[in-house]
Amino acid sequence: MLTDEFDPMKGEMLRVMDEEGNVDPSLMPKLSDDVLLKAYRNMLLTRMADDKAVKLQRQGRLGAYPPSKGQEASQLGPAMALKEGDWLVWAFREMGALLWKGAPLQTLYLYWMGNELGNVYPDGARITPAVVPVGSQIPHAVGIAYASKLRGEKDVTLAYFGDGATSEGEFHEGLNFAGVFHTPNVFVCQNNQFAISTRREKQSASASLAQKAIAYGFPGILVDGNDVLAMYAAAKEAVDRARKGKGPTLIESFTYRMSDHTTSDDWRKYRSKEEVAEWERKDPLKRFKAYLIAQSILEDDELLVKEMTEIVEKAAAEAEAVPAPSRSDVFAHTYAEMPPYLKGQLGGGGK
Amino acid sequence: MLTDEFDPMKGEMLRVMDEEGNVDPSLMPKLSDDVLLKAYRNMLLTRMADDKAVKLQRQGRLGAYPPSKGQEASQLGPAMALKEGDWLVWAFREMGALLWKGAPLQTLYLYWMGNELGNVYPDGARITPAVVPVGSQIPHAVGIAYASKLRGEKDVTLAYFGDGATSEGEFHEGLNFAGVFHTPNVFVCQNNQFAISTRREKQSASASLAQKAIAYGFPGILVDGNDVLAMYAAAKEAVDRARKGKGPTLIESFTYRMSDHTTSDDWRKYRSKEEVAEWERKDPLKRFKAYLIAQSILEDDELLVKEMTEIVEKAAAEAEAVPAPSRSDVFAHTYAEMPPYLKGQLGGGGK
Amino acid sequence: MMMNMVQAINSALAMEMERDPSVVVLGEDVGVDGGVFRVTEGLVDKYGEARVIDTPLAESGITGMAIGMAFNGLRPVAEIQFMGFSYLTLNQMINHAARMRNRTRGRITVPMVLRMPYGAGVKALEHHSESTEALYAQIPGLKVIVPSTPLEAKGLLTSAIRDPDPVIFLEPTRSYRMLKEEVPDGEYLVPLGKARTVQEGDDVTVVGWGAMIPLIQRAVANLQASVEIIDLRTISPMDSETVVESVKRTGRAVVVHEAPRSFGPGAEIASRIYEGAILKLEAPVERVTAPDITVPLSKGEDHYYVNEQMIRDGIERTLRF
Amino acid sequence: MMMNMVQAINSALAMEMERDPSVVVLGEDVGVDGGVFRVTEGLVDKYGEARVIDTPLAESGITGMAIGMAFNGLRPVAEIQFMGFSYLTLNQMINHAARMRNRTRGRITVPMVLRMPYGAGVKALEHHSESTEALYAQIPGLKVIVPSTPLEAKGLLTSAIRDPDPVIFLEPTRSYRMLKEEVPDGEYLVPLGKARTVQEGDDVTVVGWGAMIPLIQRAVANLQASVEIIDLRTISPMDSETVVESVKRTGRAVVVHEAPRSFGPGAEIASRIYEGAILKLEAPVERVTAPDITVPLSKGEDHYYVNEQMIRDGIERTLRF
Ligand SMILES: Cc1ncc(C[n+]2csc(CCOP(=O)(O)OP(=O)(O)O)c2C)c(N)n1
Ligand SMILES: Cc1ncc(C[n+]2csc(CCOP(=O)(O)OP(=O)(O)O)c2C)c(N)n1
Ligand SMILES: [Mg+2]
Ligand SMILES: [Mg+2]
Repeated sequence: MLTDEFDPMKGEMLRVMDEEGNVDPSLMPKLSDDVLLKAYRNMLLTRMADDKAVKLQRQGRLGAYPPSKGQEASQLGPAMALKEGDWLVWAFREMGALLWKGAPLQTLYLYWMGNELGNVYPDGARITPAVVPVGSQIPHAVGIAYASKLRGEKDVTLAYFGDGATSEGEFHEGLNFAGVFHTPNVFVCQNNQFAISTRREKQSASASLAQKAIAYGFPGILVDGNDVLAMYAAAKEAVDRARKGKGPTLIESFTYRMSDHTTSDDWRKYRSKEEVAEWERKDPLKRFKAYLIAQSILEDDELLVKEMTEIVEKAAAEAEAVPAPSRSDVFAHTYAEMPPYLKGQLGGGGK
Repeated sequence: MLTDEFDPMKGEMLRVMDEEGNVDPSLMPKLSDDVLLKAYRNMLLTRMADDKAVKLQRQGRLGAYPPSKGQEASQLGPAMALKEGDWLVWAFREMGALLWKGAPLQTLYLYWMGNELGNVYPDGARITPAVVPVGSQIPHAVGIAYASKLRGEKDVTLAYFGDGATSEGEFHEGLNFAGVFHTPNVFVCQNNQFAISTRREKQSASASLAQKAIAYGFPGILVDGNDVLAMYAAAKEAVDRARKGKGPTLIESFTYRMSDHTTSDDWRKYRSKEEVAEWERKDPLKRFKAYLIAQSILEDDELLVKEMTEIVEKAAAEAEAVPAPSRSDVFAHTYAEMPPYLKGQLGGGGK
Repeated sequence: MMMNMVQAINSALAMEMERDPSVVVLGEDVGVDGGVFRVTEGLVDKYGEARVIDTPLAESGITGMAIGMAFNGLRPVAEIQFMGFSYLTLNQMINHAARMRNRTRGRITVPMVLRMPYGAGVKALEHHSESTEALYAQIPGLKVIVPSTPLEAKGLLTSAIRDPDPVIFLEPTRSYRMLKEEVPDGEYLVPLGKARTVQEGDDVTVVGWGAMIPLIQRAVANLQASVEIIDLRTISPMDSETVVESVKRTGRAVVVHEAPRSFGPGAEIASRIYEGAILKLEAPVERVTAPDITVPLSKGEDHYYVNEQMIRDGIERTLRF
Repeated sequence: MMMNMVQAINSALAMEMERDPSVVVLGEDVGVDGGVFRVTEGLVDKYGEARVIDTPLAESGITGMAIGMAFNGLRPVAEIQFMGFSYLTLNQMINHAARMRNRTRGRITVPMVLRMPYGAGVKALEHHSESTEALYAQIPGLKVIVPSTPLEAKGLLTSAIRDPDPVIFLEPTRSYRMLKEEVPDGEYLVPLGKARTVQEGDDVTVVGWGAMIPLIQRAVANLQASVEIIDLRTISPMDSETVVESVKRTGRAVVVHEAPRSFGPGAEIASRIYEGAILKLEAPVERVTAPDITVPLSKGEDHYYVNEQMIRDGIERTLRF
């Protein structure tokens, strides 16, 4: 068990691939070349779609947007460990994970453009919508997993959240419930070192976030979040554990938010260029690409970049082509059935 | 440091005095015979005042009441470690601690009789009022301690709560804040094994509650809560640590609620007589009395019992003699200054 | 069978759990203890610990977990021990339960019930006598229901459990064991969103709900005036039509509630009456409510609670206007 | 000095921190970042990290800690990043801040301010456009204040910080940078609990607050009718006298708010107007509000927000009645 080998209380961190893309074969998870390539495609698409979203925002074509840059590996690894029937519960900075699980890029753009239809994923995708109140999705993940378990289904529920979220009461209540009910949950804390301007060190005096699992009676593991192979390996073990009925796991992904908190933020207010440059060296894409090239799984990504550019442009155009909701759209889903006075308000304009 | 010697992760528990009242001299805290005797008086008074409160409730002379029986040592030990200027933040089952800190018994009775004047303690007692919403007092304790620290005062803030409270988000948020701000706080979790009918094991999958401190970056210690000397020793160390600016401590007092949750409860619904009898053997009063007699600090407590009976009867009579609040009493303290419409309502009777 | 309200609620829960395996009950002490008011008594024996779930002590966790359960096909009925602790659920109820249907254009919904005892009258501790129904009623997407009798409780709770939307079900503590009445053993439904005319009359319309209904009945029993009593049942989405139609006939209205006056439900009801029946109104709508202060501890409670005399005074003021 | 509302609030905070060492500011990102709206910008440089406190991400913790600080002699000004996250504070605000004075018969009090941006109009994410002031206003013991201009913001916030009771201070996001006006550099106080007559008139009284005030002003600028505009400033405890006196003169009233209609503040205001001025009223009180639905994401927001035309329509309905 990786969770036995890597003890967060001793400061141990799981890493499969070093910063130059060299892999420790004893830790290398089983993954076909095809899947590895697909993973790289996902990370590249996420990076490029992210860039585009920021550009669209600057042009006033998309609202406030939280960039994923730097966290592509961190998000993708866990999603790769899921099967089709598994649930994915996200916060708001996990585009790559959603793309892997089957959410179309144009749908994600549509959400950030301010249309509720952007929360409608393909049937059976089992993805919950974006959650803005930090940490509040964590108890949902426990309830979803409880329902699966109650019906004797083998589906696992994976929940993402940030380092900041670990301070919220709902993180605590959710993880405590998961421990008590032994639900098939995997909790992934993307520790990107910041909650807006607030550094991880100011978020908690706990030496690691992974060790918080000790308070809930289940394993926690600290993982290099810029190493997609390590994130996959840790999550695969956790997902298998959950599926076998052996309870939840907390994974702390140690990563870095390379861009602003959202497009409304300016990171220069609270961190140095040197710090950011330091992390740019650890870019999860570069690292993975180096590995794939060394393994001859990838030659170069020029063509891929071109292909992704087209996908991104097409998705943006499609999202922009979706008409704004009608007046009746914004009224119709308050209740299953519209109460009489609401019908009056719908019709009445000013009243 | 006791917190180094007794590691909750290894299941270690601090105990100074065994169940027969024999003391481990290497762990015995420094306490004069006078203070030891005063401690016993307090525990006896608490026990007897508690009995009386239950009787008063049965006679309809006092409202719903949460008995302390069995937890006298657990509450008293920490309070004994406080100095006058220190703050005591309680929940609702810490009568003994309050009596030690200077709250008159008649005031406590008055509260349970349903009069807000029962929350008015002598000037400078530095006791916050009873808090019913479980766990919600914990962040207050952090704020109080922060204020002391900001002004450079050396006062420590001690907060009590139950095992059930550790599940609430406010426990988590409060302790996390205390860790981050390194406030002069001591947190005492009276683990009496139950939250109403819910057993400690169902409250959290964490092996101990003390180990939850690991999530907040400060020490936690598990203590035999029926051993007043151990509770004092652990709290003394923690209070000293806080006073020296070395941050908070979490103390788990392992004890047992020998009576009902409140007078509205019936423990026979959810636990066996055998289980309760087992814990009656461990009664903190018996144990301490055996020690005091062996040390010739106490000969017998017959006289004390008589004295305490008088104190209790007098307090009950005094509390009952306090007149019910007037209409203007219940209106006057909504705001510092009464808004005009509220004056109207005060005068208006029905309106 | 003759049942008090506790038994009637228990019966509704048992029936729905029997009928639909997706119904689960969760909360603090709802299992072997049967809940602090014994409302869930016996359910764990019949349906097991996996469906009658004793939770850790965490209201936000209970609510958030119930919401997640609802996403994944269950129909959770969550109990909050007292309304005064339900403020811990508001982030989940307002930001998620109420909005999920709209947020996903109907794809993910939250068919859950949040049950809790509410209101005063049991000489209880602080926070055990709250009547803050307006907190919930103002949130679009939530339904707020208050039963006034055992029969009503059974029928309304059954409908609430089957309702596709999140329902706050407020149980008047004072009425739990106040009276017994005949309640069908089998299935019994009362539709949500329809007020009930308890008693017809011509001179004045008195609107209330929950524990106020028997109080109003007693208050008006010996009055000369002909009083129409309406049990609102659903605070939101409110059936103001029934109220407005009645006031159009009587020309006078009194609203009675346990909550403090200002920003209480009475303000909305009064406003809808004025808006719908102003030309027929012969007097301003009277609001008979608690004053704008914190609920006092038991020794001071007589200065707080609405009583029969206050209701009669309110009626008289409107008749005399 | 010419200031926008952000600057005026910053100026009030700085002045009070300067004047009284017991004033502290706490919240998420209020330190080096200066708050997400830059309201606390520069304060940490002047007053240090111990008094301008970046907290972990936990609203209940922030509020509970502020309450504890207030017990022990500080005057905390806590920031919640957006009103949509303030529901996490309600347990602390309702069960403790609002009640501590009454609970201890005045011995322990909670002189704190809970500041937060509120209301819509910045095309923001979900939960960033809330106007749930009635949640707070219905709680006895809390004060709820909304400034409508930079000058007002400075004066009201200064009073709020000095007030002996807990104050919810709602800052209309839309007005943060909308306009600049002359605001004194030095001390400036506006008393809490007194409404302000923005413009006098004889035909109809329009009541609003916050971002609605400039909207109302624009809406009525070219009307034939003579409109009296009242800025309520304090939602609770409400100065209904000023409103009622005005309506007694004009005979007509329109209440404008961003919150959904049902159980919104407009219901209470309308009720007090009816109760105080019914015999002078020539038409029912018009409520111009958002509809009873969840705030839509930005593409749908035009179907939600109150606009100038809706205000003019409301005025016309009351004039035509
Ligand atoms: C309950 C709540 N409080 C405050 C906010 C404002 N806010 C949005 S994101 C954020 C920081 C979140 O930090 P973290 O959990 O680390 O996630 P990250 O943004 O780094 O992905 C804050 C404070 C919010 N959305 N929800
Ligand atoms: C927030 C909240 N939820 C529920 C309750 C009802 N309640 C009162 S005491 C209690 C159990 C508390 O257990 P614990 O913290 O272990 O303290 P103990 O009663 O054992 O001293 C419960 C559930 C409450 N008072 N507050
Ligand atoms: Mg982060
Ligand atoms: Mg307990």
